[in-house]
Amino acid sequence: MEPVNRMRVEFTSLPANVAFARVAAAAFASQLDFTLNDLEEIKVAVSEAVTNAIVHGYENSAGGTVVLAVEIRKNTLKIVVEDTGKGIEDMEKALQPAYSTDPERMGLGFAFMQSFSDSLKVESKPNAGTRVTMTKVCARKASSPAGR
Amino acid sequence: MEPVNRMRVEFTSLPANVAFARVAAAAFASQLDFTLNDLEEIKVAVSEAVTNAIVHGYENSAGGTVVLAVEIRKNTLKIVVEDTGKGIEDMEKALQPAYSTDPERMGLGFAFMQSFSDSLKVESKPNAGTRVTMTKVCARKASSPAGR
Amino acid sequence: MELQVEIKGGAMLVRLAGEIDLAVADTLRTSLEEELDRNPGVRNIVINLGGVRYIDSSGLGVLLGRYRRISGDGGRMFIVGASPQVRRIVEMSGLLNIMQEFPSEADALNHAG
Amino acid sequence: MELQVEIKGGAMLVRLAGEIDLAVADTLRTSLEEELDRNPGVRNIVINLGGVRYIDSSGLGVLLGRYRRISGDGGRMFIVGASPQVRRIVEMSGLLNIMQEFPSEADALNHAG
Ligand SMILES: Nc1ncnc2c1ncn2[C@@H]1O[C@H](COP(=O)(O)OP(=O)(O)O)[C@@H](O)[C@H]1O
Ligand SMILES: Nc1ncnc2c1ncn2[C@@H]1O[C@H](COP(=O)(O)OP(=O)(O)O)[C@@H](O)[C@H]1O
Repeated sequence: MEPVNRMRVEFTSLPANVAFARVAAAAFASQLDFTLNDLEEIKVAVSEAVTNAIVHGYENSAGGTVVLAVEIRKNTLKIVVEDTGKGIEDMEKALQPAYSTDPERMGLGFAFMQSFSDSLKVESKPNAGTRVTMTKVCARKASSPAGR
Repeated sequence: MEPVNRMRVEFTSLPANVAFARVAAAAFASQLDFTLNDLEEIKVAVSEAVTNAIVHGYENSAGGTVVLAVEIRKNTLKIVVEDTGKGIEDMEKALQPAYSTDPERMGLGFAFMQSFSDSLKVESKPNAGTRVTMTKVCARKASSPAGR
Repeated sequence: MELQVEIKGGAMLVRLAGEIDLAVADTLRTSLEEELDRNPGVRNIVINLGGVRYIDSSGLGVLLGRYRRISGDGGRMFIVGASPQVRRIVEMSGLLNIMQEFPSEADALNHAG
Repeated sequence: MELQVEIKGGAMLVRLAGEIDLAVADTLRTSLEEELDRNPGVRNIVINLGGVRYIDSSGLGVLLGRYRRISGDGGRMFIVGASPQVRRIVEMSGLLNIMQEFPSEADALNHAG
């Protein structure tokens, strides 16, 4: 059996929880021997995905629940951010840098997620929700699970 | 409707996750205007409860899941730590300071949880699990949810 | 987030600190818009990011929006004090293509004032 | 966690740093036991908590266990360098009733060596 360490957190779709989500993800990720720079990138990638869930998925209403699931398997971190909000109509456009359906936003969320992870997968269904999956490999050898 | 901000995180019963849990709880709690000393106390209280779930509830096996749920309602923080492990046989003894069923431990977990929270409730059923509920009131006026 | 605004001749000096994300984007946007409304003489903006520990696209979007407002009248935006990590995000966003970076507030104000 | 051990005459000086919780309790316990096994001349232990940012009952339990081992032969344990927050936890645990606190490593070693 391959040992896997998992966490899954659900939280209210409030802007103040973006900071909570990135700190939680980075605290969990720090069990691998990531560099400080890697941890910063993880924070930004998680913030962008969670921000999208709140702003686009739930259209800034505080009535939704965002899910952040993080998994460590060997030296690979897997991050999933999920909402059950309005979903993405045109996936191809959404993934283009500088494209946004909101004139006040930059359209760089997915570009940052892509740059800061080793793989990015976006699944979405209009009126059902969106799931973003990112992986990031830790280049340095992982310390033992108890070793920090 | 009273606005409530909630998070609920489930994670593998691994010792390395004790640090993750206390950081996550403190990051969420920091949306209230707690002092640094209060946040330290919250960290210790959460660590003790999560440690108990891992060490006693799941008897150090990594096959269990620990739940940490935190809720902010006005200026009150509510923390719940739950396991579905072996449960507490003798609650009265368990809550006594310096009592431990493990000779290597100090028996101070519940004493710390009590000192560092405003209320502590322990519910347990042998072979079903244990739920610890703590509350802590933030003395300073809460900042607005978006105001940090 | 902490925000300090000073008017220096034709320039507005904005000192930002803390974490600039979705939670503070609205507050920051509104504050900057109000300052620009109150000070119609402002042509250029200098943003000092010296105290910023974290920024992401929500924060950068607020800066870009204010740049758009002043650039309509020929105004420019200048950036100083970004830490290496913040600078990297700003650079990746493309903002450094339209906003010049200076080593110090004084240098930036020399060009902006 | 970081751990440094030095033998100074009849005393073992243990410098601890980082976060001392369940994740490192076993490692810490085993290391200290091995050092005591290897150095039968050690009578007293000085614990320098200067670098400790966090400790809870899992960490304090390891210290208490080693105290029990040496106190059987009349040995004592001394504590130095605890930050105010760490000191508060140590005090609440009752360990300060059985372990004397000193302002510096040198002072403690003077009594322990
Ligand atoms: N979770 C989501 N739910 C619904 N739509 C989304 C979601 N995430 C992204 N989108 C859509 O994809 C577009 C591009 O996203 P992104 O690159 O992050 O830029 P931005 O957030 O700045 O608009 C968004 O403008 C939005 O229309
Ligand atoms: N989650 C739990 N599941 C089962 N037993 C528990 C749990 N939490 C506490 N206990 C029991 O209560 C006792 C006292 O707990 P505590 O005061 O935290 O001291 P310690 O953890 O040092 O033993 C434990 O020794 C254990 O027998």
